Amino acid sequence: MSYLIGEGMTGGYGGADILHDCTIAAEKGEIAVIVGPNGAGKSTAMKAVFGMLNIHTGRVVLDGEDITELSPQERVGKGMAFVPQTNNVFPTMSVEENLEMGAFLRRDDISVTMEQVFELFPILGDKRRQNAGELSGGQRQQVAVGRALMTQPKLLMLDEPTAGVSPIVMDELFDRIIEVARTGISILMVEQNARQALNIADKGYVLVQGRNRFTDTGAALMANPEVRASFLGG
Amino acid sequence: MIEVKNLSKSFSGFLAVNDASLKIETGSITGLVGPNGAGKTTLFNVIAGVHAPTDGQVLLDGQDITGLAPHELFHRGLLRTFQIAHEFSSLTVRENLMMVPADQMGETLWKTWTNPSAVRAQEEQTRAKADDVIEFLEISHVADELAGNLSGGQKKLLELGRTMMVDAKIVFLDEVGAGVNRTLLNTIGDAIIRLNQERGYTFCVIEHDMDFIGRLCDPVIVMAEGGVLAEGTLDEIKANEQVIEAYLGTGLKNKEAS
Amino acid sequence: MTDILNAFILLSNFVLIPAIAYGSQLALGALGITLIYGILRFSNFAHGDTMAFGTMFVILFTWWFQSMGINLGPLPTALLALPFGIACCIGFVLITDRTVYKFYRKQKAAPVIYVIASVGVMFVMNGLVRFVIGPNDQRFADGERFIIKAREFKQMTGLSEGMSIKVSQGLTLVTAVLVVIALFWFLNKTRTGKSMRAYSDNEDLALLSGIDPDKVVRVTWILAAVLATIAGTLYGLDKSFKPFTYFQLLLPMFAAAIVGGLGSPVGAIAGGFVIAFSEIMITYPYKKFIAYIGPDGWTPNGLMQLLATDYKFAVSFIILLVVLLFKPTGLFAGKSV
Amino acid sequence: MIKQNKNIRYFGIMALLLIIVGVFQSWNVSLSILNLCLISAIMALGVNMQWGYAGLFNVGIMGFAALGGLAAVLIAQPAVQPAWQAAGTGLWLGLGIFIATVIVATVLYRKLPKSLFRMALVTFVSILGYILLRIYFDPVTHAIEKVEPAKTGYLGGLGLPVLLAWPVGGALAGAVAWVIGKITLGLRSDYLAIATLGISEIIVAVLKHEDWMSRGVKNVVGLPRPVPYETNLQASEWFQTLAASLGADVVGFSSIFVKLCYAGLFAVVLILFLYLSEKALKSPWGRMMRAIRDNEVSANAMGKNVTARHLQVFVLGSVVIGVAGAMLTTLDGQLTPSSYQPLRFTFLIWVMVIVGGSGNNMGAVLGGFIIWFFWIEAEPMGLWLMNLITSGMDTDSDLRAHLIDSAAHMRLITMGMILLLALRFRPRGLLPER
Amino acid sequence: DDVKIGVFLGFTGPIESLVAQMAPGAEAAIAEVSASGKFMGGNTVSAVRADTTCVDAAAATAAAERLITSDKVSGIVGGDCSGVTTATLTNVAMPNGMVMISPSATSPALSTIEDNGLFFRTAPSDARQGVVMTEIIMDRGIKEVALTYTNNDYGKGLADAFATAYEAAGGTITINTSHEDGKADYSAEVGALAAAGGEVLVVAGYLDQGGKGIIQGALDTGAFDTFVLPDGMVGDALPAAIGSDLDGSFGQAPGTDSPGAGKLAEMADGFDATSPFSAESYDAAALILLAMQAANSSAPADYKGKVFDVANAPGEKILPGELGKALDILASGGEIDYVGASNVELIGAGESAGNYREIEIKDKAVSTVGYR
Ligand SMILES: Nc1ncnc2c1ncn2[C@@H]1O[C@H](COP(=O)(O)OP(=O)(O)OP(=O)(O)O)[C@@H](O)[C@H]1O
Ligand SMILES: Nc1ncnc2c1ncn2[C@@H]1O[C@H](COP(=O)(O)OP(=O)(O)OP(=O)(O)O)[C@@H](O)[C@H]1O
Ligand SMILES: CC(C)C[C@H](N)C(=O)O
Ligand SMILES: [Mg+2]
Ligand SMILES: [Mg+2]
Repeated sequence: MSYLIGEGMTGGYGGADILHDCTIAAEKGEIAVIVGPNGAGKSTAMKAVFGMLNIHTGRVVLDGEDITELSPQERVGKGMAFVPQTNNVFPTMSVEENLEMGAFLRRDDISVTMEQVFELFPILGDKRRQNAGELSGGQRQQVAVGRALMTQPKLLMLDEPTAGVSPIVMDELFDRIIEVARTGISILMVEQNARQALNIADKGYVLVQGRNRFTDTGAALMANPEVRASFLGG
Repeated sequence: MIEVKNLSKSFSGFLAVNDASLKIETGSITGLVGPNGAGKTTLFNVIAGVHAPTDGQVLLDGQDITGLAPHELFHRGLLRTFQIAHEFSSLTVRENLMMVPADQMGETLWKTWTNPSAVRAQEEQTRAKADDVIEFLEISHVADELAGNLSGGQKKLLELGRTMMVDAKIVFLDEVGAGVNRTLLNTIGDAIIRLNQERGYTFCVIEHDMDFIGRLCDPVIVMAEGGVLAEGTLDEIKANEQVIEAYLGTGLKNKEAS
Repeated sequence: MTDILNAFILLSNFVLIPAIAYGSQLALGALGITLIYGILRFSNFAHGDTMAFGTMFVILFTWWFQSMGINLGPLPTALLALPFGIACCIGFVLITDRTVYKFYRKQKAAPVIYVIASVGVMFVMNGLVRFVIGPNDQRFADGERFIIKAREFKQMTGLSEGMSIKVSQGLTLVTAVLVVIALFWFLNKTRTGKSMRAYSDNEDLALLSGIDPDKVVRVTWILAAVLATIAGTLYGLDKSFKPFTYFQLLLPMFAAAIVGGLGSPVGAIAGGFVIAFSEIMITYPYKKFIAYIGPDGWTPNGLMQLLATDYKFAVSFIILLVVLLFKPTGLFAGKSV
Repeated sequence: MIKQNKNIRYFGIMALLLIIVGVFQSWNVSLSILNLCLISAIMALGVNMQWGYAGLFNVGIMGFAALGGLAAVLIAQPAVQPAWQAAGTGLWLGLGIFIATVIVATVLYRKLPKSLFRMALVTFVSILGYILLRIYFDPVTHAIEKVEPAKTGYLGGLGLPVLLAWPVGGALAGAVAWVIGKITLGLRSDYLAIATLGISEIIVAVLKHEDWMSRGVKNVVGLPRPVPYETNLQASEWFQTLAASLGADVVGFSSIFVKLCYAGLFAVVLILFLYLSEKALKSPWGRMMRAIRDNEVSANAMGKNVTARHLQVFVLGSVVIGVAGAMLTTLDGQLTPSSYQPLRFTFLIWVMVIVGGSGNNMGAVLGGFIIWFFWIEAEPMGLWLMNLITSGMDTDSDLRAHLIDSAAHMRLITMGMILLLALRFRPRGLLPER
Repeated sequence: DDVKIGVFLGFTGPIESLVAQMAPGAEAAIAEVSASGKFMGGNTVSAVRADTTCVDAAAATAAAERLITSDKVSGIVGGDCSGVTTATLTNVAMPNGMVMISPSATSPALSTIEDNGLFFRTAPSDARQGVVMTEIIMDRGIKEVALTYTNNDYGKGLADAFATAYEAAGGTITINTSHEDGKADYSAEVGALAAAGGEVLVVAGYLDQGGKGIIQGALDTGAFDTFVLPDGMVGDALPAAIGSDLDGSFGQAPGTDSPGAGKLAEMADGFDATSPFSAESYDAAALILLAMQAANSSAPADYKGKVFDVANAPGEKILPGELGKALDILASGGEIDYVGASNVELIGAGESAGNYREIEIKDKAVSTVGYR
């Protein structure tokens, strides 16, 4: 039984269904990666798992507990953290405050974690007093990921964390993700930098039009010529 | 040809672009790379007239276009896309494209009142054009969806699509690739090359995906801390120690271990 | 020398003191508006009537206390009634939020919808207040009226110009300052405060950070109610309570909030004073003043008035325009939705 | 198609309401409501252009309506010869000074480079002009206002047919809007709102205090009409015969007849504006406007001159409001500056637009009808409600007395309730944009 | 059957609180007549309220329409403020040939307005009040005054009238400036008035509106300590609100030594008959009804001509509370001279002759010191 599993999820944004019997799982301490064409429903699937849109069939189970009915902030309480693809910072709050908000539910001392984040993304350290809205695209992305890390979650969900970040930071980020996973935290992420992502992935999902098309280990998917051709850019 | 001379832009003291000088040759596809916060987007914004420069000037084919308003630059054939997608969220995807072409008859009120037939005729052409673009970007199934409801990547495609609605002299693409499916990105790459070769568009492309840059761009300009760090072919750049140190890095450390 | 003193006293009595008092009254009102705008992101047109509503309860309680002979000696009994009034106001405001605004939050409606909804609330409160306490003027001030009276001042100093300071004026200024400090500290330093700003910045992300939106909204309204009642009561003590006037207050209060920059507490205070001072200083005839400081025995024959009081608020709006033209989002760079 | 049905349904209901009033209260009432509904609809249309199309938060409606009203006086009232004599050449001198100042200031502004010096110079020139104006013009105004203050005390107008005042009113409002727009359209959302609100207050203040122009708060009454006078109708026998043939009593029918004439005129104007704005909205122009409303930055990057377009639509909307204002004053037959109150002329119109459905012309019109209807009918409804509530109580209970006395305030409550309910069940307006 | 009388006053809006005392006045008269059972052979009379809002001509017109055409009233008491009164008169009353008797519209302009003999007022024109006020001030040997007026047709009209009269009489007006009612703050106005100076301050406003605000401010800052109070400002509410500081201020309001006023005050239950225009409201209603009785018809066309007859001599004098008696006399073809609470004496185009009660504030109450 996986640590997190969204099982047979079907639903959408009120209009036509976007997801069709879509299943996504993440094991404890492992990295699961979702890839697929634009508009396939990857972000939707993530939102569904996080309870940000209602699925009329299927269920979400976290650590054996059915959380399908919980509200997003209750799920945060359960140790889930999520970095959305867009609008993922508080624009008129300083970088530091953004990170503090990430740790909103924590009562312990957060300074240590914050230092770690600044270590991972040095630029943020320099700009800790600046409003996130005044950051560059890539810097925002770093703030967003940093915010999620601050929650010290059991499950970390990232929607295209590396979109717009420079190669060097991307490598740093993937490294860090691996480390995080090693500490026993499950990672579920959507990536368009699919090859790098699948490289480090224990498990990969290929979504097409809201359906699971392929599901396999990262390596296997990398090996699969069809997947390469039609989703990883050859 | 775009020529940027000693351009500087400071935000309340902080120099986002710092005395940057560079040329974008007509007919070229110039790559612009650099670490996050290097000043690439700011440079674009200054060239495109969103921000007034603190110092320096921008020349388009020898004419000084510094501080011209974006719409004026548009009419001079200078187009740009936004890093953070700026779609018209309450217009449909098709409308988003159809609104782009300049001097549409229907945009002058008295013509819509006095000469509706002509307006309608022109609308038909515009619509046809828009549909081609939609076709090309593989988003036909959402052509009548409100742009606000598009997926992250679809919005990026729309950004690109708008530049394809008119005959542009030079197009600035700010990370069209980010969040776009790699396979589709290749097709986009082909499109850019085609536009460049067949229609003679000049491109300036910000991108963090080196493969993409590699396929398209020559030369490649590297920015760092607001200034130009290096310039040359991709291979030259890749060999450049400073660039590796500041931008490219040396690949994953943990991966081998795992 | 005495002339200079006289001139100064004259000015303080007719310009400085009134302007400061009126300024802080506007500021207190503007704080409430700016808070709602800052957190819930809409212009609350019902704020003036919320003030009237809260004050109404304060008055009722005051009367009750007075009837029971309870009072605060030199200070107005109203201060004693204030907490009760606030409580009632909070209650009502929370109910309106439940019944009116909550729905639109779910809908993620456009700000203007809230604005118009608040106009609806304004109508209703407007009616309710008149319904309960009537449209008439109500007096509820008691205790000492003056800290120093003009006549006494003259006798005391032997100057030919008098200066008077009212208890209510003193109270208003003090409260205004205290409140803004408290609010500023709350929003920028406390967890709840920060979570409120986060909520106003990016609602969905606030959810993802485990911030409870309902709590944020609740706290916001409570603060707004508290501010409104305090502002309304102090104003009523200084001038008098009349529902219609409280509606009229809306305009200058908004002006204040906007000059200062919507969403910025400090801005609200600054705005309040800008409006008040511009109104009073520009329309004040400096005839007497010049007579004092000018050569002895000489008095200008004109009134030396920059602009007739007929256009006094026109003045404050022109000032407002000028400010906005140079700082499009107000003195303290406010929000805009 | 569905939308069509919806329109028809709603306007059907509206017509029904008016008919009900006609039957149960009287046709006179229902017609006078209808007339104001028509005017309100036009105003709402104007606001809808600014907000619905372009997202301009104009809260200065009152001012533009007032300008329209002013036009009615300046065009239609007979000139007051003695006042003109009293004014003499001073009037022209004043005008001259004013124009000169404006020209000089603008020229300086245009020619000089942007600098503090320019600011200072322009301000200086304006102030100088103002002072000169005060010096040379104040005596003139006093002279004018001394002429039979109780009766005239102002210059009067051109004595032209009042219908002419409608387009002129529009033009006047448009011209002022152009100036205002030039100054304020840089501002965003609520900042623009307060700016326009302030300016409208200033306009009204001028109307209240410049007695020489339009008698200020002493009001101008008995404006000439575009339609016959009841009393004349009652006298003329073609009308008596007509009334007889319809079996209506002459007096009652005369006022109905007059109202019908007005209704006709107003309807024509409304339909004209409606047609034009529908065409505009459905054209590429409308699309461009919506794009601008959505995202100014990228509209600008896509080659649309945002500021120019904003100015254009701001002026157009104001013209429409101005015309409506002139129509309203014509209907009232008098200009009463103190009646220009934000609540009635700004908030109420906004309520109309939003409840009707902003962005949708039909919606705005519908909103104009419904809201005005209830604005008037809320009062009797309130009373009726009160009587209903209190009917149970014994006649001399204080509570009952209090409630009955407070009935008038029910108007506000009822109005508020209607508004809230409408928004609750049709958050995007009765006829949403799409 | 039941005759309806419209009570057409500003129940909401800037003078709503004055109206709160005026409407009951009118309704008292109506009730009295109805109760007497002697009206046009036992007809009952009932009042129908409608709201002028005092300022919104459009709303007022609509309300008047409703009164006449749907409630089918036979006469209208109102309107209150000169502005809306003029509007409704020209737009509604005249076309429909309806009689309006206003208790409080005092703008001089109304004296000359064309009305087909349908409009009367139990309040005098402010043209007269200006003169009276001048006399009162001059008699106290005051040669220099500051003047502020509420910025509407009433205030402006009165101010004009007074200024002319006073300056003609050799007085000086140091400053003549307006104030808007119901505004948040009057410091600016007070400052200006103070700076201009003058022995007393003439406040042509409303006692619970800007007028009061100004006086309060002027006293607090010690700018003035004596005030001249015309009709809109006279009422015990004012000294009650301001306190003993107001003692010594003086002014005038429509009224006479006729016992009528006092009588109404005694009769009045649930309202304050000394509040401005509440007596006039009583009389306005009474006049309409008595005229009807005299014409023995409730059709405006019939009784509009009778208003003068019942209002003026010859005939037996009628005070408040004696309406029953008056009805009897009229029924039996006799003549009456309605005096009422405000000593009604119609002149000119049908407005009160303008008898004024000179008042002075003594120990926190309005006390009469003479009549003019
Ligand atoms: N409005 C602003 N106020 C203050 N600083 C700003 C503002 N906009 C950008 N900056 C700063 O300017 C620097 C350059 O930003 P810019 O967006 O140009 O970077 P970039 O090269 O586009 O980076 P990326 O690759 O992440 O998009 C950043 O450090 C950013 O923090
Ligand atoms: N808020 C919304 N309302 C309605 N439809 C939506 C909404 N958001 C997304 N969609 C639709 O759902 C489909 C899937 O969107 P989603 O964002 O999940 O795609 P994605 O896989 O994340 O694509 P990308 O890689 O570009 O982010 C798209 O066709 C999009 O049009
Ligand atoms: C109620 C009254 C004070 C009204 C005033 N007399 C007027 O004519 O407007
Ligand atoms: Mg996505
Ligand atoms: Mg960038």
